[in-house]
Amino acid sequence: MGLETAFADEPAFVPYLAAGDPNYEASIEYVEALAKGGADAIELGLPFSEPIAEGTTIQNAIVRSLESGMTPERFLGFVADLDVDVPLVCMTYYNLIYQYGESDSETASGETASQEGPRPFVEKAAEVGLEGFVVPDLPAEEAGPLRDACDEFGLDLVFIVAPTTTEERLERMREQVSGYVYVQARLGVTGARDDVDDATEESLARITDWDVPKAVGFGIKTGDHAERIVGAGADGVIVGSALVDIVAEGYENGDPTGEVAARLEALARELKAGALRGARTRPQPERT
Amino acid sequence: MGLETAFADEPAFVPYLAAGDPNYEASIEYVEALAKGGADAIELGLPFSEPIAEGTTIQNAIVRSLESGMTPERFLGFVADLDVDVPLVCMTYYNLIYQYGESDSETASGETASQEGPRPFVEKAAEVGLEGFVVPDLPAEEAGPLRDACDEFGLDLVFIVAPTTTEERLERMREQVSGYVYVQARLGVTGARDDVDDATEESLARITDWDVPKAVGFGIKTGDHAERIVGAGADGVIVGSALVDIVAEGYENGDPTGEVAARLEALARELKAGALRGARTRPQPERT
Amino acid sequence: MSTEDAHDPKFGEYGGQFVPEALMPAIEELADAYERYVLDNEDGFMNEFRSRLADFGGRPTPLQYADQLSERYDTDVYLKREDLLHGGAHKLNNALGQVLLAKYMGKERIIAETGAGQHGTATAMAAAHLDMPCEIYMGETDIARQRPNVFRMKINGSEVVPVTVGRGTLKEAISETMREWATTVENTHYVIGSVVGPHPFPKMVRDFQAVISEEAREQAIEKTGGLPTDVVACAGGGSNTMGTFAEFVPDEDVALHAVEAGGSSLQVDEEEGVAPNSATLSTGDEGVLHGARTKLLQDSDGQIMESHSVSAGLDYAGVGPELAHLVDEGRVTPVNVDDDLALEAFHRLSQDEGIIPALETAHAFGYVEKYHDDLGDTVVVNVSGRGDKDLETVIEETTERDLDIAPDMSILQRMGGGL
Amino acid sequence: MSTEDAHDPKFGEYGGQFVPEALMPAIEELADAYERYVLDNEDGFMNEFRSRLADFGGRPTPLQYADQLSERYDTDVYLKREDLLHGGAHKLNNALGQVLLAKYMGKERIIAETGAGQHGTATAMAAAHLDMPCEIYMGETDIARQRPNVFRMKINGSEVVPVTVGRGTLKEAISETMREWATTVENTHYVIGSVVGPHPFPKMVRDFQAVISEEAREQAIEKTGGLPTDVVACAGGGSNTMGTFAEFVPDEDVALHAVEAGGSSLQVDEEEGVAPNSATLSTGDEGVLHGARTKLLQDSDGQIMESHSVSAGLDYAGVGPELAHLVDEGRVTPVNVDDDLALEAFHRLSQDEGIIPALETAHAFGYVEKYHDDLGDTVVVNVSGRGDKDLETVIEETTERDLDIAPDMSILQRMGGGL
Ligand SMILES: Cc1ncc(COP(=O)(O)O)c(C=O)c1O
Ligand SMILES: Cc1ncc(COP(=O)(O)O)c(C=O)c1O
Repeated sequence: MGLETAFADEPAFVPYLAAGDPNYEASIEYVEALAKGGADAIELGLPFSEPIAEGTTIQNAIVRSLESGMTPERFLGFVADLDVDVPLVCMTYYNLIYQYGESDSETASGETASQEGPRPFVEKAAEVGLEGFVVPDLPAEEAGPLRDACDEFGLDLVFIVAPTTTEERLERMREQVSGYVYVQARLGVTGARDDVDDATEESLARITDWDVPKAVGFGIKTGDHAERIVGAGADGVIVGSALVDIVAEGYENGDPTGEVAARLEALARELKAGALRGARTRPQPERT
Repeated sequence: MGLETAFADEPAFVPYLAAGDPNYEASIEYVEALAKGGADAIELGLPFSEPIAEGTTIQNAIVRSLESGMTPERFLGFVADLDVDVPLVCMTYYNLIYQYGESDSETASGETASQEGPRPFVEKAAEVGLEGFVVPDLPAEEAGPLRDACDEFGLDLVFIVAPTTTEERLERMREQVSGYVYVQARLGVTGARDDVDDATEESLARITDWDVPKAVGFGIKTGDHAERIVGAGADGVIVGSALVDIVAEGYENGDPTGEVAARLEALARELKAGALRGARTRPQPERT
Repeated sequence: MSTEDAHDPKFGEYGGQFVPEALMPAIEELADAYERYVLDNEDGFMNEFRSRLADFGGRPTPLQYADQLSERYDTDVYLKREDLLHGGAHKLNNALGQVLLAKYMGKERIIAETGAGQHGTATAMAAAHLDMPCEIYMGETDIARQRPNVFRMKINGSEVVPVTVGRGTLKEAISETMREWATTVENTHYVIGSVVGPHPFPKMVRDFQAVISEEAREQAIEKTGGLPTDVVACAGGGSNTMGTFAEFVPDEDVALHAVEAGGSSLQVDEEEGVAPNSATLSTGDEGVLHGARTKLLQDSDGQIMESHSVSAGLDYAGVGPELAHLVDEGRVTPVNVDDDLALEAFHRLSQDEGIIPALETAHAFGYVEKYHDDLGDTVVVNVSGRGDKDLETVIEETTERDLDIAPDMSILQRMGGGL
Repeated sequence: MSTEDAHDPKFGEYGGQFVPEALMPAIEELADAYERYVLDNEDGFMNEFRSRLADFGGRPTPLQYADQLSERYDTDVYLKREDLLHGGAHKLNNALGQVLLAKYMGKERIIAETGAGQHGTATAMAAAHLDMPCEIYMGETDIARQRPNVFRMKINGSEVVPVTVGRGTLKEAISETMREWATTVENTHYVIGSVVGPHPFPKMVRDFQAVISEEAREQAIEKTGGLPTDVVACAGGGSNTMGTFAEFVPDEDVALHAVEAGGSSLQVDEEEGVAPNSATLSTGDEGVLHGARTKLLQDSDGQIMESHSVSAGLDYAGVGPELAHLVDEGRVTPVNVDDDLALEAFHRLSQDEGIIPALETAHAFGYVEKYHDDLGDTVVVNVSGRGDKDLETVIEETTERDLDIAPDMSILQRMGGGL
């Protein structure tokens, strides 16, 4: 299938949730609700104990997920259990991918790490039907082994372009990116914001001639944001914290899973609608 | 009269009390009780805020006396008020004697100190009938001005010989001492003890040929102590803390002044009796 | 400084730059500044740095012959007195270097993480000295156990930002500072506190700290006529370790001992994700954390464990990549010392030598106590810091343990209250 | 060292030996030892002393140019960094000298008094270093307000003996230590903590501390090409003052400023016998205390007053006799700084220069702040100690006063507890 297909016909809405937040069953329902709400692809967070690129909202989601017992192994089962027919992307940190091949050996034993690297995890990811990876702490310079494994198993590797990314680094990413490029709308970490940053348009302008879809994320919260961003030329919007907020609130209030799922679906619809509105305010993006 | 007369006929008993402990009136009664009990001379403490030669017992007496309002001026009145016919010695620290001449000028004013030194206080002391001084923080080297004033007004200046005093310093003291020499029975500060120190005999031996009476103090508590010390060759015993203990106990228990005075008188009798017994165990001290 | 290629972000398989894209330009800019100012002394940077280290920091620090310990172990023990550096630990060497570098780079603001609070206080002092606004991120657990250092940072005019995630120790504080950096990267420099993090931090911090071994090596030759047989330093992140070892690395005959915190046990609790120690070099395995590939305390999934040590400054699940590399190469011997032994060593140095060491430092002396038979005849131990910050912890932990060597503290308990 | 007659126990009309007879032989023995070992370097005493001061103590301490203060006052301000000495104050110069001297004299035991606890900790460190049993007398009030230092003394293996007489501050502690000395004089040396007490203490302590001005004078010449116009030091007993001034006394053009604690007011309460300050040089008059004739805070009867200062180390009703003499001679100018100004200066130095000074030291900077217009163009200020010991006091006193310059401490209050 390939991640690019998600952006083929119209601006894509790409939601993020941490898998297993706040528990396995509810999380399955929530992800499926996003699909029903119009998601074109879904980023599923595999929680890592040191999520250095996340703001408080997603950090807390990760803590809930870890506490409910999420592990890389269960994550793969989670993906397999999902009943959605949009492409799924694994968003996680490199150490988990890297350690997966090690998972049977005693750690804390002083043994030399195996040289397998990311390959075993990518292989399993392909088996359960994941389409790609976003790894925020893996810059292009260090991505070789993961890129190779993804190629081997037919998965995409998404890179993040930041407002501060230099031209030189853009080139390095362009060579390696596939699926879509994740345009970071502002500096900082993930988290819902009340406005849209000007940096977005500038960033989009810098990569306008890239031949992968451009999805913008970081801080998008409402349909209006989505509209503005697509209007500015994005091929899609990535929304995480605003959705995670709904999960967190439901969890704190002890709301029934079905109700929370319905709220997620509703926000998904709003965001997707916003993206579609945005598409009308500008010439349809062209594939080169 | 002269302090030496107190030692003339038989071993002398010389008690110490802090004047004004725990208050003016009671203290008058206590001192008079000591005279009745057989004191041959009395050391009256004029309390100084930094009594560096005193142990806890006398420190506390000094605090009580200061808190009850004792001052150098009142001390002179106290001496005048006493109805006793034994010689009285003022035991105090040099700063009080030294400052007396200054007492009218503003202190804390940065004025240069007057050059009068100890003379004004000695003059007043003579007027009220004091016979001499013991000043524990005034060694022979610094005693010149006080010695001169004492000579002028006919008072004695007692020096303390310690177990550690060198031969050279003994000579210096011998030149200046008058009234009696205070033989410190042990190292340290004042305070009642349960034994008699061997240092006493050694100290006495070193000054056996001095032509002033030798009174031993520091730690003497019972008639038996007094007996041993006089037996060892002393011309008299000085007893402070053991008596002050009685004052302190009476004060703490709120005992009637008369009762406390009776106890002081009783201990004085015991000590005097001990001294007399001691005299029988050795050849009568000879005046040279 | 060192013969390796300054451009290479790796030490063997360790090191690298595993950071969010938003930070990449900043660390590239930093790598560039490191090469220009630190390695090539552009604009006389290193001259100013060394001169401020001397006048403000109090360098050189002495290499002191330890009379009592030498007698006790029947070997010549020399103490490298980093505890005398301004602020009370080796940390200022690095903090001053980085804050000054930030100034040369035109940055307007400093952020830093801190564990024991020593790096935080050093950074706060350097920032005050060089007139830079400064914010320090510190885990809540560490705030509670290193209060005097929190006061000091505030008094030096820094903000102290409590980090409440996780167990609230150094690991969380670093993560949080990286997040903050990602938000403010354009005008802000992140003064990392040890030889950890993405390139160029491990090299740069080592170079700032290498003044320790530069001096110690010269002083040892001057005092003993030759090189020491052994050099001992405690290792948390590894900055005092690398600083103490750096100039001795080429001296193959000098044995280098990195002493980690053995905590209460070397056994890990996989279920809880807790290692009751911080013995990363001895027991950890390879992984990626805080921007670098290095040895880590992690569970079989790759989740980072909560480490533990009685000394907050060693309490870290990672370690400098260069140190991991030197251990794999066999050049550095990793050893560890548990909480009890460290506390005993704390009291021994205090009573026998009149130097109250930091609890971190005490680990190095615990090692010498236990293994002095294996050491040669001239041992240099780095006194990485002083123990004023640890008094409260020491009293608590000593009372719990009832160590023979500990003084009777009842005068203070009688008088009630905390420190 | 100095040109005066070392045998003369007097400085003009001040000084002398006003002690109980039992102590006279000890101070004569000490005077003899002072002449032989300190003045005549018998058995290489001074060489060993200087070498231990360097290696154990961390000498020389830097003379640092203060960037921010120099700009603020538009004059060159140099800081003599005694805060970097081992233990955190100039006190070690003297403590190490005396404990070493006691060893040369064959004494087996050390006693000392302490006010701020700085002299006590310095003595405890020196005693541990030189393997001498040690007991420290400290007033109960001071124990309560300088707790970290009490811990440090205990941890260094010294006994701390609480003095409960009077207000329980330095004055009482000195009296009590003198009493203890009188009891154990044969095998015990009393390490007095400042240039006070009977001869030879004022001269000997000054000579041990004179290393400060020896270095500072040389460093000033090296850094500025000449002598400073002004030298400023705080004065409690006067040991850092005399140490900082000693070598400059013959340089008649160098103005010497001794900054005393003005406390809350210069007015005394005769009724209560309390001076709410410790401004002995400015407001005291001549008398005899603790073995010497000197300037004192006393009432019209000659009773010694309770002094007061926010800084325990300046809180003393007497002052060194040599300083009193130099003031009468016009060579030293006595000035004073009140609690508020000292606290402000504490925060200013911390925030502007990255140096947290002792509260004692802060008085010297309070003076420079207030009177910088009267100072010349090169001012040397002695940073007599660091402020770690004062954090608790500073927080309390700052909160009470609501000073503009103080940082917001709420993060710590929120977290509760003491230091
Ligand atoms: C005194 C001291 N020593 C050692 C360390 C450990 O750090 P590193 O291993 O980076 O030197 C610390 C950290 O806070 C410290 O304060
Ligand atoms: C840091 C510091 N400075 C100054 C003083 C005052 O003492 P002196 O006047 O003897 O130097 C003290 C006394 O404790 C002190 O600790």
